[in-house]
Amino acid sequence: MTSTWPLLSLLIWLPIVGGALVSLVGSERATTARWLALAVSLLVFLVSIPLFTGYDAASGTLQFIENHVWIGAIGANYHLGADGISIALIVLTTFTTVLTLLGAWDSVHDKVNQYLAAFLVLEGLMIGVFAAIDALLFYVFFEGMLIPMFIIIGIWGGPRRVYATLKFFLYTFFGSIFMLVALIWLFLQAHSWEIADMANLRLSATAQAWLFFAFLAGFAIKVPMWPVHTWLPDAHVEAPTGGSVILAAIMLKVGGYGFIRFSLPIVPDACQEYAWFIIALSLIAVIYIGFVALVQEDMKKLIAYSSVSHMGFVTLGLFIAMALVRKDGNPEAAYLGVSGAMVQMISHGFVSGAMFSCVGVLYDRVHSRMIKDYGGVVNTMPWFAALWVLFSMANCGLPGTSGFVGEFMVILASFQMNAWVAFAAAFTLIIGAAYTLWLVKRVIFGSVANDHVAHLKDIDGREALVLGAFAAGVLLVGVWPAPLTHLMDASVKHVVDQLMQSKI
Amino acid sequence: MIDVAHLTLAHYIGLGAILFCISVAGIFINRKNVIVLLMAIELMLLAVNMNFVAFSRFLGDVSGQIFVFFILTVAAAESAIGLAILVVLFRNRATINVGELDSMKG
Amino acid sequence: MIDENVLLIIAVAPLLGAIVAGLFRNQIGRVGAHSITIGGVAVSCVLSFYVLYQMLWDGAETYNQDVYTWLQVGSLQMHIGFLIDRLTAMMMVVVTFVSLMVHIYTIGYMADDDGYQRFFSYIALFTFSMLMLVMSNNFLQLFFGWEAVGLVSYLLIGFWFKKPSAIFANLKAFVVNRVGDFGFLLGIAGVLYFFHTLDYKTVFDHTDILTGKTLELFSGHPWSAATVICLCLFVGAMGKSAQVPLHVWLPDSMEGPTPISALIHAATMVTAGIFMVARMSPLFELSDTALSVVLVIGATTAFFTGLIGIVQNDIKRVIAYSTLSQLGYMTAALGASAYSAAIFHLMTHAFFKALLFLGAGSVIIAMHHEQDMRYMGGLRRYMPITFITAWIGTLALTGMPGFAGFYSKDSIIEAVHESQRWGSGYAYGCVLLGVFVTALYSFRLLYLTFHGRERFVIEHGVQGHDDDHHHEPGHLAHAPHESPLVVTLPLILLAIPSVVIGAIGVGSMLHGDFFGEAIRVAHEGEGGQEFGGWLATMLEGFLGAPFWFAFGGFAVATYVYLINPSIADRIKKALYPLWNLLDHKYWFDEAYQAIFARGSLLLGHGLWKGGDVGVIDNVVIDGSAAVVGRTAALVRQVQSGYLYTYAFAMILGLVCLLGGLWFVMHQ
Amino acid sequence: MPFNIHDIVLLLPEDFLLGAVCAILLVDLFLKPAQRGITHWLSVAALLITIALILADTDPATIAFGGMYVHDDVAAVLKIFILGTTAAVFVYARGYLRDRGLYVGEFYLLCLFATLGAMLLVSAGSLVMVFLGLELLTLSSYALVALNRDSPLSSEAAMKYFVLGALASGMLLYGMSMIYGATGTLDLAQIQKLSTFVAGGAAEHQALLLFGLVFLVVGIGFKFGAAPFHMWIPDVYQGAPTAVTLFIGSAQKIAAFGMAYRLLAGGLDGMQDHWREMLAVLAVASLAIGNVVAIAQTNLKRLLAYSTISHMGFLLLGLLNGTPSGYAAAMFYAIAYAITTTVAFGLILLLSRSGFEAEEIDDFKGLNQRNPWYAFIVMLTMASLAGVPPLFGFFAKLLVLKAAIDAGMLWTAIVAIVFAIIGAFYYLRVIKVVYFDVPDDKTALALPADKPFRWLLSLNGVALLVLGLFWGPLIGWCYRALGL
Amino acid sequence: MTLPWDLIFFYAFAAVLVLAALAVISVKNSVHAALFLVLTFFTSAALWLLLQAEFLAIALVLVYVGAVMVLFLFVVMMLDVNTESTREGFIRYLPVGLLVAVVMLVEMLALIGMKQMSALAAPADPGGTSNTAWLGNALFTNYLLPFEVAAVILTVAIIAAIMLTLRQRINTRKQNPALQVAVKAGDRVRIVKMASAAKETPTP
Repeated sequence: MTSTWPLLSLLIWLPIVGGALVSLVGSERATTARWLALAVSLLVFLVSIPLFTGYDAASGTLQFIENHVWIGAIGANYHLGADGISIALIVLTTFTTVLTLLGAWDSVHDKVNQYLAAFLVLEGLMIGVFAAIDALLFYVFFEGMLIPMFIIIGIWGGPRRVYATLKFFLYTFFGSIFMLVALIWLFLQAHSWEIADMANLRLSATAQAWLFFAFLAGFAIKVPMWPVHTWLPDAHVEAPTGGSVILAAIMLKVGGYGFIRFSLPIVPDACQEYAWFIIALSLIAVIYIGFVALVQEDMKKLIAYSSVSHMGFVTLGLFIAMALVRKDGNPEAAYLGVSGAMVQMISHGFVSGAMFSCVGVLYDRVHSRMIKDYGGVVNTMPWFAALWVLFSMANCGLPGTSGFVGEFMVILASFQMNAWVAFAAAFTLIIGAAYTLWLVKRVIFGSVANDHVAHLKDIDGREALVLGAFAAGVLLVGVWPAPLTHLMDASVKHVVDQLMQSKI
Repeated sequence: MIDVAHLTLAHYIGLGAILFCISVAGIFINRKNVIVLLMAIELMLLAVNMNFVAFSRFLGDVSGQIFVFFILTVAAAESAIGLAILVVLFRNRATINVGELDSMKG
Repeated sequence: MIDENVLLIIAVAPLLGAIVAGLFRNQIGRVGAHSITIGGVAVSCVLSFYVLYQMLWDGAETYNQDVYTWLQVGSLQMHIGFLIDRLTAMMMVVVTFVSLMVHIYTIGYMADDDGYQRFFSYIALFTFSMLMLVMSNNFLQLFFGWEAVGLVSYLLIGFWFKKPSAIFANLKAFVVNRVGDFGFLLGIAGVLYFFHTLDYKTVFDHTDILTGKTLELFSGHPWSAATVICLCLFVGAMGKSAQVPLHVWLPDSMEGPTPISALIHAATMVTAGIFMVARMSPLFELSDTALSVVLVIGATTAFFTGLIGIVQNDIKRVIAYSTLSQLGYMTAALGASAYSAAIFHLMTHAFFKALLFLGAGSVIIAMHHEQDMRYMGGLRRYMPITFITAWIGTLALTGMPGFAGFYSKDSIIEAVHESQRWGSGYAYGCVLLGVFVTALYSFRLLYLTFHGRERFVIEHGVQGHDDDHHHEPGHLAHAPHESPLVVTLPLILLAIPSVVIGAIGVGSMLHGDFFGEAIRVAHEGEGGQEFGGWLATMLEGFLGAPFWFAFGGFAVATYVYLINPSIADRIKKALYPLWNLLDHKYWFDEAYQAIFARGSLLLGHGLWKGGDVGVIDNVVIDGSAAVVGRTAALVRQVQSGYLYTYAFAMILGLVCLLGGLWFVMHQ
Repeated sequence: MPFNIHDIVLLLPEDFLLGAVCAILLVDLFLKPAQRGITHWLSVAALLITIALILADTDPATIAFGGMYVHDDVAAVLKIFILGTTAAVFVYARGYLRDRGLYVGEFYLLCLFATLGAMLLVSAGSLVMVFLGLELLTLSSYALVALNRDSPLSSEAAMKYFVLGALASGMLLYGMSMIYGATGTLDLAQIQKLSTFVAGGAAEHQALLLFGLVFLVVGIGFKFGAAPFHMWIPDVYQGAPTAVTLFIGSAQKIAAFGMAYRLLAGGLDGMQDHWREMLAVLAVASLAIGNVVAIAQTNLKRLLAYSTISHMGFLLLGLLNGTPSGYAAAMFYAIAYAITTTVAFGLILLLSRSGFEAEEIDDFKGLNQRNPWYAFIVMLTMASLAGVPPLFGFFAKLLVLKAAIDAGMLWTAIVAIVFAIIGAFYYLRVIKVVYFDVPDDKTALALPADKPFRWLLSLNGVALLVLGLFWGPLIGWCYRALGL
Repeated sequence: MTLPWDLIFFYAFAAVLVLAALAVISVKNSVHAALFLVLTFFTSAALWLLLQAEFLAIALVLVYVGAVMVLFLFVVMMLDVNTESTREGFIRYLPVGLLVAVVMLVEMLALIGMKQMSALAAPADPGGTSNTAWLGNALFTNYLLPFEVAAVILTVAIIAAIMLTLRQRINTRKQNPALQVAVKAGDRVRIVKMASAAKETPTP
């Protein structure tokens, strides 16, 4: 593209190499490792900015292309490229990683270098997922992410970490391996690993159905959709703060991104055929999980469930679009749905990341995630309380915060398909407010509950910086989402237009 | 219908098959000492040899009998090693009863 | 011509105040906080008057411009922008003026509260949100303001976050409001669906699109699209304007500081619903069904919530219920297509209800935060200004001819009376009886508070009157006294409009073409008899039924609570079932608590333990793992360690392969 | 036909190795135990030189000794890796053997003879050569398993291995006799011609050939250790000295592939439709049994044994594709597996000290805290075995799955991945033990003295990652070997 | 017509062969089993003679009966395995074993396709020359490589057998003839010269 630098490769390999270096620092020189890791992540973030600025949003095409032969024998290429959708997610990744490293600055004391290295490697792999446009390459990154996360949860996690991390790994492995078979099959049809070539295939209805469910297995678990979500609460509860943040803020997005990149373009007819199914699951996620979140006693678990509920909007938006574009021939609303889903992903990245960071702030002080151990935090941590309330409001979709935008768009879009779907989706306004604000009431408000809370120190500069940055993101997207949607608009159009014509 | 009136290939192959089955049965129904297993193996090789010789004769091709030659050689070597292992086993376990060789299982 | 910058300043000035007072609370201190916020609000108040002036006298035409594009997807654009017509201008004035009053008042009221700066930043923020709401030129921004004021109300009800009741009330308020917003959002979605835009002007100019359009919500039963949309929107209004059955949050919201009750829960925010429906009049006019619903609900609220006010003892709660009832009146007016009347009442009510609340607040200060009227009485000697202003407010509220309330309420009753809609008969009965009830509880309040003998004890020599919650009820550290100027000044300033605004406004607003295009009515059936000036109307008022109903209320109240107080208890005993019903507010709270709150908790628990943990995790996930493990334990038995087993396995394999081959060959 | 001298040249690697072995045999006789190092390095050198010879020779694909010996690229590639892994085995085994008084010349001699057998096997052009090569390989292996003469386990394992192995080779021979009877020749090339011809013919002509084929498949299955002919694997892996297990587990699998390639792809190409079905059955059985039973294991060697069984299932998936690309996939898989498993057993050797076999999984507890680097290698190995990208093992799996799906046997692929998920569990369990558990004894890991071992192991472990990222050349090599 | 002697001989030897084989796997005493195995080999050698495979017949007898079976017997004798307590379960597993064996036999016979085999008659005199020459020619031309390999295999067998069984015992007393030859008288006897005691001479 315009830039002569291989930006995407840089973004992928810089953190991985950095991670290797950090791990070499050695576990006894923790501070050095921290600064080095922070420096690397900052550098990566800076490198990712040209992506944002240099991207020509008017044409929604893939840009910053890099294409080298990888494995000639089976026609796999090292083929990178990014359109508005990926760029948004990549920048989110780099941004969040910086904040994560900063936020978990001294929450970990054991084998710090390995911890930070794992994070940096993870970052590189996630960027790779968003940048790869060669299916095999995508899959490699997609699966590769599991190992660092597995380690992060397993080593630095809570008491039931082993169960949680094994569950996480096997669950995701289970889904993605079916996707692998689908990809191989597609490769044998298309004789190429290029996603684009796969999208150009003509596929029979049955073939599409099989592929659809294979992809579904892969991505639904990542998102995660009901009923394959149960790994998420465990993983979140046991993971260290940083792990939870990355997991919620970015790794879940991979699922939604996968739907956009694979399911929609490659098997549109099957997507349309089974849109009702996904929509149903999404609505169940929104409502069912909302109720489940209501009764959680563990803050992290509550937020985890709310993540599931919010990600329900992503899948809802995508497949609403699917249903709209074919049945009603209403592309306008389809754009709304898809970009709604995208905005929801970005926003959820900020909000859930912020919420988990908040929990981390409390956990570092009190070493408990149980709601009952808190109460009246506002008395001792007013600034923290203010931010917490802000993020909670974003979490229950208050206008002016990013949480509102995505849900708003998706609900508007879904009404165009069916008023009842919108009705069910909009139910989140109530249930979401209920569980979030009840949490606020029990944790933040009230008079000081116990002397743990009484001795709390308000957030220091570092934490203020992290949470402040999240807050800035939340508010910016909430008050003026236009730049974000503009970035993705053309690409979204591109995606939706692909759905128009049948593949059969 | 099989012609039993004249000595044909079928007779030898059938015999080989019978021998083979006997040896196989010998290997897995016998609970006696390992030596008998080794003997059963020799029987099996004998069955194979029977086949080769017969085929070689009836096809009028030499290579079958050559093969038998090699089989005999190898069989000798094999039984030598087998018996050596047997001796070692007996030194260690003071038994060569098949039913007692189960220290590794599962 | 209205300048965009003026509007921007109007909107942003309070926001700036709020941000500064909020983020730099410690740096700028108390004085800084209140001066900057008051400054901001004052600016926007003045400018609002200027805008109104331009509208009315400079004949500036309607202003409708976008500020910036909030979102663009495909060809759909959503903007942030201003639509300034006379309706908006009037609302702006009301909001900023009352807000200003409350700001000033707060200096005194919150004088000894350590959340001083926070409070100011909140109410300034509220002013901003409310302005955004009323100035919006599209549904999106309306929803923005809508939720924003909800947020501030949430924060302010829970302002004293140590009070369990307060933080319960604010949660309740927010969630109940969310129920309304739920409908509202669906309404907006419907609008977008049919009009493909959220811009007021475009929508209102093409309302004919909706005619004949139907939505088949239940297969086979097509509903008129207009009805569906309007009902959805109205659900939102019910939430904000606390109409039955979503009214339960408003009384509890009195847990917040009194200035809030005055500003948010009486004058401005709660009337957002009324404003919205009036704004949407072009849509509502398309659906008689919707309007009938509005009418009935409004009337119901007007009467039945008023009844509750009679039995309340907390001075603020009485006023709260009166607010509910008045909101009911406005809603009923909307239902009767008397939008202008509704807005008119909204304005007058804003003034006198704010006045009443602030008065009550001043009483509460005097009584050291004692709110129970049973421990008051005879305060007129201690605090004359409050006393007088309270009377003015009460007269205005009860709609005594001449006072502000009279014109507005009278016209509402008139409109309902003349309405031909389904349910108008019932509605008329309700609003008429409502007048009686209003008078009854208003004067009861007045008598119990300011008249009669003193029912409180004054203990001398007890220090620290700032936190006297530790006293048993009715015991004061020292004698009550009139509040400082910062408190009384707003009372006076609000008392003036409470008297005159009706007379001033009635002409133009009700019978003139004040609102112009802002409010559209399908068939002009309103204000039947020709208008003969405010004096004439007032004199006619003395002959009208409403007046006599009001007078009846006044008389009963005077007898029961002033002349012969002992009778009150006897009445209570006589009508115990009724009293009990009212005392429990028709058991709304209990029912909601039992059904929705506890129900959803039970449901959540069931789904969690039963669904997630029970089925998905234990059965499917761990279950399958267990099955694999058991299989493994079983299969490894085959590896018996015996040579003959191994040999046997091999032979078996061979036999099976041979059998398979045999099978294949004999196909 | 009389042989010409050029045949010797074609066999130069084998000739050299044989000569070297004989030399070492003699040299070793006159060495004191203290000087055993000489034998060690001589053996390694012999292997490396042989590799060099193979790389050096540029002769085109041809046959020697009247078709007894096939000289082609497949053979060359397989030999190189057989020799390479064997060399690695020597380097890894040294310390272990020394600690246990097994540091004797016979170990090297037998390994070298076995290697020679493997080389002859993979380039066998006749049933006779297949048989002899196989026997040379297995007879040496029997003896190697019994190497530790004073260990009851070792000798018991040897006995089981011997009896079952003899049984298997008996069946193989029976099958060969039938093939011979059907075709009248032992030469694989001619058999291929005839089999393709017969395959076209009527059923009764095929009968004998198919009948023989079944026995051949059994023999091959045994060599691979594919279920239900896998029973010897766990016991032998556990009972044999770890060094020997390493040899049997790595190099011999490549040889097994060579054997299967020669017999099935070479000889009985015409019977493809039938042996593909059979292999599919074996593959599925192996995947199921290997992965499921491995979960119940606590002994790491046994666990790896069962994992071997499952991996052989995968390998067969590639084989049953029946086209050159499928063979290439299987070949790649065999090589990848050999390299990976070498690391795995190398790690066991690394941790086992004199008097302490690091066989139990729990012996790896908290390795990360004692030595992060080797913990990292353990992770790489296990992840590679589990088939997690971007590691070597994943791409091997990818290729065989592709081959299976390409062959229209999607169902086998599905079965394979389902069991791969189960399989992932026990590999993760090892990683879990290494990373998440606390070591029983906090003492720092006592590393073996010899640097070559540590360097090679590190290299070998990192190779799993590097080859995972840049596996193009290797697969390209395999493809070229099969003329793609 | 003359009797089909070859057929008669075949059936006779085959019968003995099968019975002996059955005996091998079923008799109690392993020495007896070994002897039955010898019988088996003899009879099969006879059968091969019927097939005019003289060389192999003789080789069989020499290699097996002469070498292998002696080795067997030697080992049997060396480890005097107690013959009782080794038959438990034999009867119990017999039925299933027989069943599988018979099933296998049936399958094999069915699959081999006896028909077209019985059609095939033996050619008169393969190779033209004597069987041994016939073999020898093939063995040292075409089958040279296998021949060498066979040699290697035998080497391996030797190495393995020795490695496994040979143990050098400590504190065994063995003579070293080389030293015995190299001994010199001086090593055995040492002649010690001693100065004789000096006698005192008396003075007169």
